[in-house]
Amino acid sequence: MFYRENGQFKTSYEKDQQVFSIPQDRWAIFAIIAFAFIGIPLLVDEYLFRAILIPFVILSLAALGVNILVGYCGQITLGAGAFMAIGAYAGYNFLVRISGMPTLGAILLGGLTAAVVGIVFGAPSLRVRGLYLAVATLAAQFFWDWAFLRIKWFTNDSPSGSVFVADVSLMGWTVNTAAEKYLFCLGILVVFSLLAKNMVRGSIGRQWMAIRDMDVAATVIGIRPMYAKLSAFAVSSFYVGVAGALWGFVHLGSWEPAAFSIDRSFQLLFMVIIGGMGSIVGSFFGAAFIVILPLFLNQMLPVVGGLFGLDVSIALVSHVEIMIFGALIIFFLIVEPHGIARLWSTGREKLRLWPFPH
Amino acid sequence: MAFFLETLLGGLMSGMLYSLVALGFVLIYKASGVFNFAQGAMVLFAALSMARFSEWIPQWLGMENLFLANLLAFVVSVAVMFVVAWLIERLVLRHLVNQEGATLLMATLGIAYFLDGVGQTIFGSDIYKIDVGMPKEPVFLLESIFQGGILINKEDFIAAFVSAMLVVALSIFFQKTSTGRALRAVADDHQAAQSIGIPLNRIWVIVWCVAGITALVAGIIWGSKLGAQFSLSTVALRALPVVILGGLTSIPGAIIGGLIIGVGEKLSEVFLGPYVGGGIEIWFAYMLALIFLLFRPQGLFGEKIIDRV
Amino acid sequence: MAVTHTERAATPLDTFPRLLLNHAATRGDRPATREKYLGIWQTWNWSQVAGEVRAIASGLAELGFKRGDNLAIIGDNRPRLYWSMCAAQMLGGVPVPMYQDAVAAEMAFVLTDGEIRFAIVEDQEQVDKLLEIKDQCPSLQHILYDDPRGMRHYTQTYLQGLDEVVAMGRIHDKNQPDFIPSEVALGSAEDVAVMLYTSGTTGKPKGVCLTHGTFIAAATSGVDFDHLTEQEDILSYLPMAWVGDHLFSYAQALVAGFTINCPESGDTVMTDLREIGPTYYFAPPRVFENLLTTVMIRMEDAGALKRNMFHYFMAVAKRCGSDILDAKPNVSTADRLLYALGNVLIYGPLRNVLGMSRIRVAYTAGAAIGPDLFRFYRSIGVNLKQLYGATETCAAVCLQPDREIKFDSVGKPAPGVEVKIADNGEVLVRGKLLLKEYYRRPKDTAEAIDAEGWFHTGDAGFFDDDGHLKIIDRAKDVGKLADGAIFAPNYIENKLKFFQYIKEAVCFGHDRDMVCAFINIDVGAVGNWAERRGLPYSGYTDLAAKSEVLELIRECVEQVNADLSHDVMVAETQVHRFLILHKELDPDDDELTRTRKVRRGFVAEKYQVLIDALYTGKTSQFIETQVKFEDGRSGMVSADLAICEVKTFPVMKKAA
Amino acid sequence: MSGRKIGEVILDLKNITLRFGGVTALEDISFDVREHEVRAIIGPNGAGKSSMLNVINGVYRPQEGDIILRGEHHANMDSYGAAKAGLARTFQNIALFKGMSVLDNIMTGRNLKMKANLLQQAVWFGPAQREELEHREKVEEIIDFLEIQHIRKTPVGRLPYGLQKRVDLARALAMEPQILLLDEPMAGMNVEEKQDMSRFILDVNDQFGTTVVLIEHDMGVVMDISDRVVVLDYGKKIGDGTPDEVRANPDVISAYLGASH
Repeated sequence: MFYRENGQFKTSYEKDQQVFSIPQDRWAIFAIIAFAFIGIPLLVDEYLFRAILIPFVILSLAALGVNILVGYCGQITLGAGAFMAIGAYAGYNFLVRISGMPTLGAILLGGLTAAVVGIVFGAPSLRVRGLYLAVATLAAQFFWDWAFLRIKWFTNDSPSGSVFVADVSLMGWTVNTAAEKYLFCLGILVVFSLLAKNMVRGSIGRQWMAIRDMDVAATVIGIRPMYAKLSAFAVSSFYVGVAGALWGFVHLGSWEPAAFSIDRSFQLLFMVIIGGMGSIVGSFFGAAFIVILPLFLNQMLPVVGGLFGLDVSIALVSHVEIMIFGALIIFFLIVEPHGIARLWSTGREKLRLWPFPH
Repeated sequence: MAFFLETLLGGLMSGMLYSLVALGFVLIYKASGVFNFAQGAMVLFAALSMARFSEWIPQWLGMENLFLANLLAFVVSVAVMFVVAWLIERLVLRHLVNQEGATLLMATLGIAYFLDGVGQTIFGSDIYKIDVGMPKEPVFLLESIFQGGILINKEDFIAAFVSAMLVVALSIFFQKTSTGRALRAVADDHQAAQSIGIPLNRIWVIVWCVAGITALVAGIIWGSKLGAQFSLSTVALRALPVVILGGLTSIPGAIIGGLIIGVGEKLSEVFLGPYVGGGIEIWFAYMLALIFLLFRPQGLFGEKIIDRV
Repeated sequence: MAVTHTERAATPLDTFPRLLLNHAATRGDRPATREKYLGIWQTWNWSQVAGEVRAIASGLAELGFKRGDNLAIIGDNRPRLYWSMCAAQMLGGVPVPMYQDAVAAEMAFVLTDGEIRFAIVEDQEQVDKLLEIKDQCPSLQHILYDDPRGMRHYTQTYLQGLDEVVAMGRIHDKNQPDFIPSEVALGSAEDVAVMLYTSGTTGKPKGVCLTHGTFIAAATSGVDFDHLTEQEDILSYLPMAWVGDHLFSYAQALVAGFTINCPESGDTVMTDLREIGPTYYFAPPRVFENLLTTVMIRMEDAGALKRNMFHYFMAVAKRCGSDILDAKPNVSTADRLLYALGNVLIYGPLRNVLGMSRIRVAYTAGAAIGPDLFRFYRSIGVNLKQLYGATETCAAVCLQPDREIKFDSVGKPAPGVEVKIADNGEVLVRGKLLLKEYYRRPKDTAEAIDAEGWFHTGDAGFFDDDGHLKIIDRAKDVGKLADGAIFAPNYIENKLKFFQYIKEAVCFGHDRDMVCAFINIDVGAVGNWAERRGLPYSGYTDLAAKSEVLELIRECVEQVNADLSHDVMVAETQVHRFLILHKELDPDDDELTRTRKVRRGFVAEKYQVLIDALYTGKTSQFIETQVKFEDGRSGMVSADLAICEVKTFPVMKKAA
Repeated sequence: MSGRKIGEVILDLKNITLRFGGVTALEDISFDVREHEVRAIIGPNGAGKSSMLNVINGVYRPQEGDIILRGEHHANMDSYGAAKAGLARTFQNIALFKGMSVLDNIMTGRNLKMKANLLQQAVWFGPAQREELEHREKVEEIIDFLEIQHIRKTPVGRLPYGLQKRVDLARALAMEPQILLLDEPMAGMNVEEKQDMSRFILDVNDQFGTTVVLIEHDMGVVMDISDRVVVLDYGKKIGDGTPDEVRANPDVISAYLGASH
């Protein structure tokens, strides 16, 4: 309805292939980003930052990583949590063992480590798919859960087994307040999203999707499954690893392996399914949804229960919560396999065609 | 030596239980190509319902007889599992026919979450004991051979025995009964089975019911050992490597795999654990599975996976 | 360039080549031509175009094309075909654009009649047609093709790719840089600029010779009239052989220096229209009609809320839209607010999806347009206007001035044009924009232009009180019923045709006691209507035979009757009986002209039986007809046509 | 096809035997393909035509036999290698990438020719973009060639069957192959679509000099467009030669009468 596309014709392929080729979309996005950077810090209070925004931003990044693997390359993973852990612990070790290592450097190196490990655990994908692969990734999950719990070296022999990062700083800017942490993570998210978008719209992205949609045909036209799959594992793990490092360094500050348990892996997978497989913005939707739903239920259920005169325990809330997650997963897989993102894009198409229905 | 045998036997015991759960996986996978991640959740669900009903029924009926109570509770739980099976087929599988494995896997993941949620909402989330009157006292074997003999738990013994029975029963069910043959037909080729008039949907319900019963049995046994509690649902994760090892499509595979993993876990834990800091059962099983994936994806007994153009 | 420019500045800009070179010099880097090719809008600015044209011209010269030669141009709207026209003019030759969908036989006539030596055609398809008739056209010596696809194995020596010719030309131009300028200098305003063959509603086509002076004058008056600038964008998608396209996409573009845009292919015109969003738009009523039909069909599928919203705001627009567009004061504030809201919710988006957001001026001509159709576009804020003219008058006799729009008039005479009505009601025109002559037809020329220089348009019409010209019909078609009441078939037919379900209508009644009609249903609209009622149908013939459809059409005709009964002048000519034809009237069967006007006489003969049936009160009539298919094969369609009585209404005297 | 000169043998298949477990799909089959020719493989259902194609471009590996491509032995080449060696193919049951647009589908065909590494692509600006644009233009030429401009940006899933086949061909062409393998390019098409498709195939063969090996059921089409025909029946070769020779061959006739065609 708000689109006026007449006269927006493309005279070159550059213009035709830019990320948001419709000006209206471009402006909208810039507006949103501007608001996220300037507006939100002015409006939002400490609690919202810690409870919603920072988790949302970091998990979005992780979900984005998982989406590259699951949504774009069609390789399932149940071990994303482990790769977050690897990012976090590797980053931690780089930080404490190499003097003068800048935080950001440590975070990225953490990501790189995760990428390397990702390639190793992705290797089975060359021979097997579907749930077999799921097993391989689960193996990663359990192994690393154990490793970070039992192998003291990783935790720099800290007696409690939990590690902590004193302060995050970026070129002299110390990231202290919640708002600063938020901005720090947001900055990284924006950059990484852009990089991801570039990859998925480029030849590597097409290779991933080709493998996902029809791997035989893909090889026949000269795509190397090994390169496509492993690169997907590497990139994905890198993103997840960086997210993990942020989760540890910025969000938690001090953490134990439990922070990256298998539940985290499932959670990330759910974000992708609900948000939309094979869609970058979908990852954000998914993350937002799964971060907000519990808080929402915590607020709502007691009230609702109150209406019917029964008191709702915290336990019950958490049970209902996982119930709803389960139901939603099934719902989306059956009704809209492309998740919220697809609903979004269909809505957008309708607006472009308005007042016509199709 | 005695100690070794002891661990070995212990391994075999718990292995039996893995086999039981693995069996649930295999049944469903054979019949519907679904890898049922929710098997563990079903175990939990079954155990909870067993535990709670055996507790509630006496209250409602005001009766004392423990055996009767258990029996009723068992019947009710069976009924419950059937309902669950039917609902799953109705509300989920039916709408996901011919989807690829990954999707179905994720769907069952959803089911697992849902069941966990519902189960604990209905039956509560504490630890409940299941008392089917299993003797707890230890037994000593082969005292004549080894000094002090080998200590094993009678309960484990019975458990193993029961599971073994169930396995046998199922195998017979598959080989002999017409339903069983139908199931195998479906497993071999959906379309073909359909074309010769085998009603897929009903078959699936049946399979899920059977899986439900195996879950119930497993639930009771584990429940009476550790009590019915949330941790039961993780048993699925522990039985997963078993099927990879044994081969997704093979019942014997499930059993052998179960035993291997069971033993492997125990032995590795006892003899390897100390050097690496212990707690290695889980990932040990998985690493084993991983190795298989790389060199023999179809597992010990599974059929080779070939795809055509 | 700059040098030649200074010396040219002296010479007047009275031929198209001079205009082109002048643009190249004055606004060299403004876009002149765009074509959607390989997925993007390839753009050539004026100096590039000038270069291309020079090259083509030089190349043609190499091949021996000389002053006075005629150059046939056959194909869809392709930049190089437009450029070729100008190239021919540079050398003092005459481009003769021809209808690309014409069958070989029709082409043979024009090629011989126009003594064509050179032909520049779009592609293999056209080449094959020409080869088919080559020996019938002795004059034809060179065939040049724009698109080399599939031409590799054509060995004929007289076949050449335009590319080679251009390459040749560039060399030629490098060697003799002042050849082209000198040729251009030789040109004069009196030279014939273009020869357009009238689609000829009567008899065989005639070549209408129009001079540079004439066409430039016509174009200029239009440009001044609507204040067109070099900023305009126009989509060139109408047949190049049609005077309308030549005026807007060629003459006016060269006069005003604006940009023409060629669509990617036939299938993509709508998308390309939406992308370009022309500021200046020209289409025959048929196009607007089809657009509206699709709008209506698609809105029928919309959800209830959206549909109601649409209809509500369309009502608002109908009430005040066009008045607001004409900046009339008599609109209530409430309406203005409603309209503004509607503009956000409906009109704006609608213009956007139709590709009309940027339109400043849109014209329609070629046939009378249904008032309601006309009103629709104006009411959603598209400044649609009518113009009146003929090939012989460069299509620019009368134009509707902004703010003085009347739905049933074609506007006022253009600057420098005299118009008067003959006693028999025929419209006569005099002025600069008249044709020079019919090619090699002095007799016809004499008939058309009388001693005082009046051109006889062959249309019947009259001026209303504010000096707006109203066209009722072709003069020769205007007849009288047996009882002497005046009978203007087109007038009635247009009323019928405005219903989305009716695609074509032919009325009879001259010297008869009542009016009867043939109807062609619109398969798109009626088909959709049928589907929503679960009526199965196999194709046009089947659909047309359905009794439900007959009923649907009867209602439409009845409404027209009611409408007619309001107007004393035509009240007598209400439609009493009609039938739905078993096949669509089709240019390939000579029932329509290439511009899709009904060949009334031809149709009357062809379907004599049906007419008799209508007037002898039969209730049904069997008929079998031969039809040509696209691929040239032909077959028979037959059907038993039901004939339907329609209610008529008593004449209403207006309370004057 | 007058002007097209047929060259030397470019692809030579020697005694190919292919088995699946116990089943013998192809038995001791030999035939050659000359440069620039249109070579048809025909035969009743289950004659092993598709298997033959799959052997040629390395999807299946024959147990016995040798594949000689431009003088090099490719007995056990994989499909990636085949692609590198200049073989492209289309599939009987269309194997397009459902989740992608027509444009992207065809772009995948350029994959082998795209060199930018992962990092350059992530950054986009610079080599990656330049490459994209170059290849986009090539792809657009193919789109223009196959007259599918109007569906450029539609997701392939939404396309009617006939157009999907065309996109499949487009994707293969994007590889600029020397040898084009077409697996029943006209299966399930109506008359017009078949005419279009044959025209395109001939144009490809003609404009780019591409050697074409095609499997087709429609005898009429095969006889029209192919230079030489090899006939398979139950995994054995029962005929080989020009359309006319094959048409005359008694075994072929019986095979076809046998398999109701």
